[in-house]
Amino acid sequence: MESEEIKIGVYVCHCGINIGSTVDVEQVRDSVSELPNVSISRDFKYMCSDPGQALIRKDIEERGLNRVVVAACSPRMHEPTFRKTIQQAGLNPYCVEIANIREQCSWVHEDKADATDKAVKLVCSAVAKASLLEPLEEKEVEIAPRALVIGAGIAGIQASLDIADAGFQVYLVEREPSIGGHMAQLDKTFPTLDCSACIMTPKMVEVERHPNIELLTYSKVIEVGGYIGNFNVKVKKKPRYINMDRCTGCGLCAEACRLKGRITSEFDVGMGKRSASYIPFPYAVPSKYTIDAEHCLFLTKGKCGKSPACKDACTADAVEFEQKEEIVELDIGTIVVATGFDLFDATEKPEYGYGLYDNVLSGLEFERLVSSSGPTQGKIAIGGKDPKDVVFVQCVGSRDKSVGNEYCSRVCCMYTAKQAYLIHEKLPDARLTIFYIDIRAFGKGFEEFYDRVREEGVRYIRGNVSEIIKKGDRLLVMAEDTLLGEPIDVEADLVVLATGIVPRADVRELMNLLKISQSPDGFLLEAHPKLRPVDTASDGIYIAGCCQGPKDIPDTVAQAKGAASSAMTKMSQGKVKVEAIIASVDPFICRGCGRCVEACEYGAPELQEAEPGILVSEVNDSLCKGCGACAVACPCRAISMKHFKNEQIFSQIEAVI
Amino acid sequence: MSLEEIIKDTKAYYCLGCGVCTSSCPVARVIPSFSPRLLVEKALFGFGDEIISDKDLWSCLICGRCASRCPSGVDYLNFVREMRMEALSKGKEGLLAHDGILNTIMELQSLNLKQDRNFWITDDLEVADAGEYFYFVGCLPYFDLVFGEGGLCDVGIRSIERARNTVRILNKIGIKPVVSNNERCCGHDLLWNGDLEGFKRLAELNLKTIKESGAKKVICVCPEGYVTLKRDYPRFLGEQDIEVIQLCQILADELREGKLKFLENASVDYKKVTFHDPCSLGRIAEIYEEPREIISSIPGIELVEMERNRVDAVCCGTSGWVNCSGCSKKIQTERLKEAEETGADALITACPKCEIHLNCAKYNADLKIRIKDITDLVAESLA
Amino acid sequence: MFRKSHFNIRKFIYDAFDKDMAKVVFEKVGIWDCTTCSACLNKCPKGVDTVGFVTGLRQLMVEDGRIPPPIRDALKSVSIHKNPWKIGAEERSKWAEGLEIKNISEGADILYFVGCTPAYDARLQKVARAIVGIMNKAGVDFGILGNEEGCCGSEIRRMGDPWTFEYLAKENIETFKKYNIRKVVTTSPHCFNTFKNEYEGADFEVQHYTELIAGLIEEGRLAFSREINKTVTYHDPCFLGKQNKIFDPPRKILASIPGVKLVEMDRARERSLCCEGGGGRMWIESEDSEDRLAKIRVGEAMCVQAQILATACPFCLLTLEDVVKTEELEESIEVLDIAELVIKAL
Amino acid sequence: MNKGFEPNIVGFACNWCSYAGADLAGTSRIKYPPNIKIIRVMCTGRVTPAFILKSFQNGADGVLVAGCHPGDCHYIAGNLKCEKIMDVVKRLVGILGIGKERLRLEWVSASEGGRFADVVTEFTEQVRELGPLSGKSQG
Repeated sequence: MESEEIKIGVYVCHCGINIGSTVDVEQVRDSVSELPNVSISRDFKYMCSDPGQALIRKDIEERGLNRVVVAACSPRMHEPTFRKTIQQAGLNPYCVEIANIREQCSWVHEDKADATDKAVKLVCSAVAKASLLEPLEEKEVEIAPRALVIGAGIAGIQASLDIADAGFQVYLVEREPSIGGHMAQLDKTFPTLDCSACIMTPKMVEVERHPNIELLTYSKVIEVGGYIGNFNVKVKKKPRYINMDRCTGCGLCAEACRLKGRITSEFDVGMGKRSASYIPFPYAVPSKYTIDAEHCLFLTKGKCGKSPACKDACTADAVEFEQKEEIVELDIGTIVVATGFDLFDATEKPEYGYGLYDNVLSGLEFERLVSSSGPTQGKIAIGGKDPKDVVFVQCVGSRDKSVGNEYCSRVCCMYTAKQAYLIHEKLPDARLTIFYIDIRAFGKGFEEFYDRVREEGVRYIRGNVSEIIKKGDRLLVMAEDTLLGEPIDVEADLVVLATGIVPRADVRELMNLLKISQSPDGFLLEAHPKLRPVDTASDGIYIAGCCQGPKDIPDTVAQAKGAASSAMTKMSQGKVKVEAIIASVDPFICRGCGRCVEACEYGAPELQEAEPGILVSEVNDSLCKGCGACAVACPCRAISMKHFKNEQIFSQIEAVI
Repeated sequence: MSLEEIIKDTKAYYCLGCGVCTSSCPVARVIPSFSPRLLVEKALFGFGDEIISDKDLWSCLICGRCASRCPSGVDYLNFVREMRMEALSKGKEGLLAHDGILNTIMELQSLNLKQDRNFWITDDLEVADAGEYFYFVGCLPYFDLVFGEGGLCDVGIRSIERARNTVRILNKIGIKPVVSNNERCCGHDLLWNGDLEGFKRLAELNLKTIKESGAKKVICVCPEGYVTLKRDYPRFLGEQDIEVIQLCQILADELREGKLKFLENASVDYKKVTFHDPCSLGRIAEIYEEPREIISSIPGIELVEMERNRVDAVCCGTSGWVNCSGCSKKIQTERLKEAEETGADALITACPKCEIHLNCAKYNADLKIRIKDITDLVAESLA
Repeated sequence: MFRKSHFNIRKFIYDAFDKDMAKVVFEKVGIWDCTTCSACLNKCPKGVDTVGFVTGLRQLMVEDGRIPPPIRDALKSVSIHKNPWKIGAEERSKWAEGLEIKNISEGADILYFVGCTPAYDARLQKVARAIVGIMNKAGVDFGILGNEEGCCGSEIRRMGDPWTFEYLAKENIETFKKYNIRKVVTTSPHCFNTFKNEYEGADFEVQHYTELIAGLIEEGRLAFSREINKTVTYHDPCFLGKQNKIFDPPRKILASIPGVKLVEMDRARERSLCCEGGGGRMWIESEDSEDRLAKIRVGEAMCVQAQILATACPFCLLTLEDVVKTEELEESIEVLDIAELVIKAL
Repeated sequence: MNKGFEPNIVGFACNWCSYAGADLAGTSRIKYPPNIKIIRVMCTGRVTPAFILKSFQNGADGVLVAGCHPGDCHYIAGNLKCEKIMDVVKRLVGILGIGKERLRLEWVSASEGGRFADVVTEFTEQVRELGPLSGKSQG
């Protein structure tokens, strides 16, 4: 290997005029042709095109090139392309180096001489590195045919069903007592006005009955170790204090509970009340009760009358106060994250008076109010009276830098239109006003639905509401009608805020658990915004639904199916290639001091006893992610970070200056 | 330099092939393929290219154990140095520990940069810009950032305290030394790693700085700095009108004259200690007894000897920040165990590098013995 | 249902996008109506610096010499007398006559920065004296600059004259440095805001007097001896509340006065309504003839049955009290500064 | 005096955030001075002190290390490890006489193309102001 003569081919791309107009490509080509080890340097209109790639392959075959430098766009763009190109010509895919002369040169500089000069240096640097590049080996590991799905909203449910139908075992973990998520809380869905519960219940029941799905409700993933194919997962099951096998879901316990009607229902977002022993909603799955340890008198005070009323009432003897929390350990091949979203807290916009006035509701509160399964059985009444004037405020907590959410929540325009429609159906005389900034009716059937709502007489006023104040028993909503350019005040009996979608409050905890990242908006980050929308930076972990960003139900389901299919693809392959750019230890040089072990976040290096009393570090290839922290920590340079070795980078430094 | 010249220059042709060198060599004990004898014999047979391509050329510790025992007087150290010069000129170098940062620090000092190396001087220390004595601080400020607490490779030492203690001791005996911001690395490691030109650049800058301060006497604490200034500066840059002294020599003189007084029961922490002879201080400079006199005269301390001491002492395992490896650690671990076997509760050394290397070997290892520098020990015990 | 002014900041901004700038500015009615209260700025979802836009437009007008006479006079007065009230600088410390107040040159922990309006306006001089009285009672070591005190420049800046503002800021910083002043307490939220947020290179601590007094009460250095058995509501000045999020200290003070029943208006805290006294509006009247905001505000206070409408800003005090007088509401409601209430109860 | 002086700046950018941020500056066509040449590493945690010192030794007038914002590191905490190391390296270049101001650590996310350009522009100007690393010619 060491004696192999290095022959480098340099290929400078014009990228049409993208590079060529700012960088003198011919000059770059000529300036590097005499560099050591360079045997040919060429330029071409589009290196990434088929003829461009063919040119490289031809040179490799005819001229015996063994290293290739492509000066073109960012390696983040086409490095995989050119790796494949040279692999097709028989070279190791890691023997190519990219000089980024587009994104980091031609596109950011104006002076042609300066840009050309810089491009030459960047190519020199790539040539220097290419001379020292080494072929790398891609190893394979087996993948356990079991998937973990975190979160059982519509995304998690759909992903679980798809994976289970394909014949793989699924563990579906949900932290609430029932599956269903936010979709279960909705009344009707836009734009078709399907009843949310009606279309969801069959799927929920299917999850419960599916032989390949093990449902872990009232549970939380607390530890994730390992790597794709071999994740070691720990799930904490909270005690329900109800025996799941015995409970018949009859509800006698809840009826008997001494706190009946005194605890705020989470499912009804404060619009309704429940007992300490409860089932979140009538069609919950599993249809089993849970005793809320935070409120239950017996569990908090140790005493509930003479004896706990629920226990006395239960005819199935299902109440078990002695239950303890349980830890379940799972060996998992792939993970789908579908943890959903939180609703924007409208008290962050004090000008709207949310939390101050009872008749200012969040979008989700209104859903529960209007739902026939909700606390009022769908009757919309404010202070016992039918509201005459209802105002909807759009973009509450979305597209708003003042609360730190720059993004559009994507569902509020349409859910507001739907909610206005639902009021119109129930109270045809009510005057309905919607304040909006822009209407985003981009989905299938959305624009048609928006028109339908306007046909029904709902008034759309363009302008964001600046404040809501009290006027007697009513509210005064103030805004500017920006189409007229005049201030406008509208009186209302009920204001519904189109509260947006925000990342889960505990998203950081999840990120640390799974070692995945978030985008600037706070949602989980996909591996590529366009081409890898369900993958994460961690192999074998996929994301679906609103945890990745706001989206409506059809998009959520589609993404869940995408995530499921990615997980299934990996599991049906049975094996996966692991990262080739990893650290390796020279056991002869290693002093066994353990500094690499301390530096690694993934537990990849481990000290092994090579001979009695002599410790030597060894890197587990499957665990190593290739960050290189261990190489920095190593005092005696026993660890090399493949593809980013010291001498490779030193040579780049020398070439670049 | 041709191979013939090297052979001539180092009297390698006298080699008898007896093998005393190899069997004396601490490296050869842990790297069986490494043999001083074979290196010299390869040269005699004209296999110069093979020598300079051999990465083990950089494993030699320049400890001088082989040379001190060679019956033919082969100048083995300079043989290695000159072979390394040849290797370097062919673009070959050893495996630099710490990613080469220490070597780069040395090389950067030959640039015309305005250092800020005197940050350690506190108000209680009396130093001067000009005067009779020049205290050559050496690498201590840099070592502190690399190996000190929170440093890049923390081995739990405070090198800079050494510099402060040295000034404290000198102040105590009435010396207000010159400490200069323009002092450079002495060049020892560059010289012995084969970079003669780099060494000369540093040496010239140092001589200029010393002369500008008007000093006639240079006090070194680091044994490598001492031998470099005393022996190598005149050798490569001609005779200099300065006297180079190692701190132990001054202290031993003061002791003999009764001018240095220790506290009654000065040492509480250390009862029984052993002294590790740094190669440069011992075999090279032949200062064996002064440190022992000093340690023995501290009330409350008993000095015991390791099996291998004075001229037979074993190197701390790494030299010139090159080719540090598991083998170096074996040498270090063996030396520390040898010290532990004496029953001593601390190993005393007199070289900042020995201190670093031996402490490094203790990192995450089951070795109890403490490592203490003689200067610190003296400063803490002074009346 | 249209509100009083033709002033429409959004339209101004939109117009500025594609029309000749000078034409936009000078043909617009209402540019001097903005009170720079920042209600729009705080809510703007895209973080547009609306207030900066308005003051910028005003600056263009000042540069062009098209300044309404009252504004011109106020700006001129500042350069001559170091106050916008056209009264000589030598009369600045008249309010303090008969009070024993240290000059800061004698050295003190705190500089009490009185401000132009409290120094010259007869009604507000009472507030300044009340604050002095409170500090004396609590044994606060403070001093004043006397006639050496000059305008803080806050209003000047908002009237479109950043040049004089910068000059005043530099001069004040130098004066503070001269007397080695570490902490400044102001009467006005406007002075407070500009010292705190707009003085570049300032290295002194600034407090509004309500923060100081709330602190003194908390430390137990002020003992109330008299009850004020009144229903009191508090009007948040924009420059103290909205702009600097100081909502609680004034309320804490009021709540600690014996007998006081503190009630909140619907629009409280961030939701407070501007009194229309900021942004140079003390010197120029709106051309529109609808109800003043101050009138609406007094009405809101009466809605919650308040007998006293308390505030903590010289401008708010003047605008609100003006309404009470012109509408002849003196029998029903009284406008007082918090400092006046405190001194009454001591 | 330094008129016409064009500083040499070496940049180390992590693949996931800052290198991507630099790419975004390109895709957004945001201009910045050409003095910086970026060397890609997978993580700033890979930037060993020797990379910095070697850069200066080879004639760099400034070195910029750019990584993910705290909490966003693709490798969990590589950026924080780098920050700890850079604190020491800054002191090191300080006592060597290179000057702390010539070494800069910045957090730039993949979405901060504009920020990347701003940081580079500002740093380039700062280094230009500082002038050439003295003694470079003697090196």
